Formats: sequence, C-alpha cells, structure tokens
Amino acid sequence: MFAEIQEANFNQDSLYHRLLANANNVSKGNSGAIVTFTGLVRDSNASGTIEGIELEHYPGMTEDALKKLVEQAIARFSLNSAGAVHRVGKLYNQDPIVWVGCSAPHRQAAFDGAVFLMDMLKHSVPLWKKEFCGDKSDWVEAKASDDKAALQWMKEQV
Amino acid sequence: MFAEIQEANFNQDSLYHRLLANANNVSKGNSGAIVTFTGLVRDSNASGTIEGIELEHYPGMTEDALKKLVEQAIARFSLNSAGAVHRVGKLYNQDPIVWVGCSAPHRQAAFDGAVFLMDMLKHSVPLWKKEFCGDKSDWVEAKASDDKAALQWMKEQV
Amino acid sequence: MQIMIKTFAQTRELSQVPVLALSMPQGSTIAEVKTHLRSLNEKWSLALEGSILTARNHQLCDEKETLQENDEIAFFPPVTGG
Amino acid sequence: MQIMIKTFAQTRELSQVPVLALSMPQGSTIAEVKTHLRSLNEKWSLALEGSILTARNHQLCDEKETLQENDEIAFFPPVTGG
Repeated sequence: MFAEIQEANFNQDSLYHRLLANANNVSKGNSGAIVTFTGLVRDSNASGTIEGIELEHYPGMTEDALKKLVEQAIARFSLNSAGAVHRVGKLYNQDPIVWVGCSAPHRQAAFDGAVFLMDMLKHSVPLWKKEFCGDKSDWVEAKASDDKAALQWMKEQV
Repeated sequence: MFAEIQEANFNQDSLYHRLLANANNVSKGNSGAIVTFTGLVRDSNASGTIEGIELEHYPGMTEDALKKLVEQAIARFSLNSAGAVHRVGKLYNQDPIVWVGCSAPHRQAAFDGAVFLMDMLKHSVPLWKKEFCGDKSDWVEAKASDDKAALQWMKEQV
Repeated sequence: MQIMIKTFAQTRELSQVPVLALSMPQGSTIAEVKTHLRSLNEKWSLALEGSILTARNHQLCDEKETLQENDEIAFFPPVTGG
Repeated sequence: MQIMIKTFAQTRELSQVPVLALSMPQGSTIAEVKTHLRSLNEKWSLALEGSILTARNHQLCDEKETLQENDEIAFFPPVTGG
C-alpha cells in the first residue's frame, strides 16, 4: 500500500504499476480488477469561474489519516493492495488533485474500495481547498452530500 | 468517446489522456472526476492454475456493441466522455484484458458509468474466454452474478 | 431467400461450421432456422442446445423475429468478456 | 501542564494564530481549552465559532477528552479535500 501527500504532479502509468507491483507482492497473480479514481480542478464553481485552488493540509496528521484510510479499505474489502496520493499547494484548473487506486481479485471489491476511499477522504483527511480568481479567494465549504456518503460507510461497518 | 477491439496491449497514461482530451472537446474544463477500470488475466480459476486465456469475438458486432454501450453510458450518467478498449486473441496471466474509463463533473457519475460499462459489457458484448493450461483448454462459463448485475441496470432504466 | 449463418465459441466448435450460406423460405423466423439446422445433423443439434443467444445483423434478438433477405444470423453461448 | 495548539484553514486565518504554546491546569478538557482561547480575544471567539473539528495528536477527537502533558491540539473547519 502507499499513501502520500505531495506538491508534485503524478503519472497515471507509474501509479498503476506501483499499485500492481504492491498487489503482486501480497498475492502474486491474483489481481483481476484495478480501479483508479483521479480528481481534477474544475474551472468553475456555483458562483462562477475560478483560476485554481490552494490546498492547505495539516502536516503529519494528513499523512497519518490517509495511510489509516488506505489500510482500512484493504482490510474492509479484502483488497490485494490500495494506494492514495493527494497533492497540496497551488493548483490550477484541470490539474490533478488526488489519485486513489484499488486492486482486488474481482471488480466489485475494487470499485467499492475506491468509492470508500474517496468518500472517507472527503470526510476525515485534514485538507482544505481555497479557490482563487485574481485577487479574490474563498474557502470551499464542506458539502452535506459528502458527509452523508461517509456516514453511510460508517453505519454499514460491522 | 472511443470503443476499440484490438490484439495489442494498451497504456494507462495514453488512454487516460485520450479520455480527458475527449472530455475537454465536449465540455472544456468541466471534468472533475475520472474513473478507470482495468481487468487482468488471473492465474487461477475455481479448478486450479491456468496459463492464460484465448479471447474469441464476433468481428463487426463486437465493435458495434461496445460502441453502443459507451454511448449509452455517456447519455445515462451525463458523462463528459467515456472509452472502452477490449483485447482479443491469446493473453497470458496478468496481461490486461479490458480498460474502461469515464469522465464526469463529479465522482458519483464517473463511478456509476464505469460500473455500468463493466456490468453490461459482461452481459451483451460478444466476447468469449477460453482458459488454457498446457494442452487442455476450457470455455469459461457465464456467471449468474454477472447476469444479475446487468439485469439490475436494465430494471433501473427509466 | 438467402441468409448467412455464423457461429462462435462453443457453438462454433460443436457445429464445426463457423459460416454457412443458407436458403430459407420467405417469411421464415429465426426459430425455424434453428429447427432446420438441428435437422441437418447431430452436431448442429448439440451446438444449438441450451441457452444459446441469437444476433441478427449484429443486434441481439428474439427467436420469433422474421428474416429478411441477406440477414446475418449468429448463434453463440452467453458472452464471457470483461 | 504544557500543550501545543495548532489551527488550519479558516480557523487559522480568523484566529491569526497558526501555532500557540499554552499552559493549562492539570486535568483540563479540550472544551476548557476552547473556553480559555475564546476568552483571550474576539478573533479566537470568531475562529472557534460553529462546527469546528478537533484533533488530538493527529486523531479526530471529542471535546470532552482530558488533556495530557505535551498534547498537540488542532482546531480546524470541516475538511474539503479530494
């Protein structure tokens, strides 16, 4: 597994092969399904056009929380491996923000793991987005729908 | 959108960027979520170890069915774009078989689109797997669980 | 009326006929084509046994459909791609 | 008892205090730390208003928890990553 907070961009092919190599270390030849999610900066929000976002995090806790989440996903969905990378700092429209990947014997677990990781990440990993446009900048408000998605996973937990 | 049947392998980064370029042609800067699924040959089945699979298809219809499915996914989940690539011919353990990708403003639609594409592909695109090990080879039987997943989408359809 | 028959996967192996040009009476249905093929020999009977899917001109279809000149009819087992 | 306070995002901007070393009586709770900070000035009152989350040594926690020497307590708004 891997869980990283970084300013640098990431490459789809490298992350995919890193995940697959991890999965093969755990259970060689057993990965039949790999799901990845990539989040990008959209060029507008409800109030209009933006130029980008500035991502603040809590150094130390962010890494811990992301790692714990990836470990939870692996245990809960019996994944062969999972990984997550989240960028921080100044990002511009269409820049990639986050990548999560899950590898499992079959597709259902890989999809569930990736949905779980994104839902929980948006609920419990200390990261904050501030959208900017020219001199103006505004903190993004947490969405009630994101809270609901995470609470659903917590309720379903055995 | 794209829908392709090919013998050659594919590259994660190329497909991801092809999907994103397509999405930006449709709605520039509006893609916030990209989900990809990759299916790989697993090295064993219920009856033991295999060496690989031979994938047969129905030239002409396979391409038509896959294209139709991708178009359905885009319309049904309001995706910015979607793509699918399925390999045919002789594939060995851990070789990639299939890739699907969906791009949408938000994550729910991108995840739903990818799950839909895989469920429906396993139900309605004319492709058949034959597993081989040494001189022995056996056709893979269709799974009832795959039928059920596809029928659920057809039932939910408005 | 001339139609083209195709088979795939196990259906192809059992029938030992991947492609076949067939003459059928005007207004025949796909079910009637199946009956005709089954009557040809034991291999076709075996090949068309059980839950065999049918496509007409690249579209999955029902056995009750009536054929048209130059239709391409394919018989194959449930698909297992993905 | 010495503890460390950290703030992030809007809470940091409103309080104008990203880091603060604080002395609190033995056995204080996180709720008591918040009450103390609010009493310092208007900025802290504003910063700690509404649904502010609390982490204790990098774990999200409840305000009722009792502090220990050298605890790192962080206050921040609901997270918006992903």
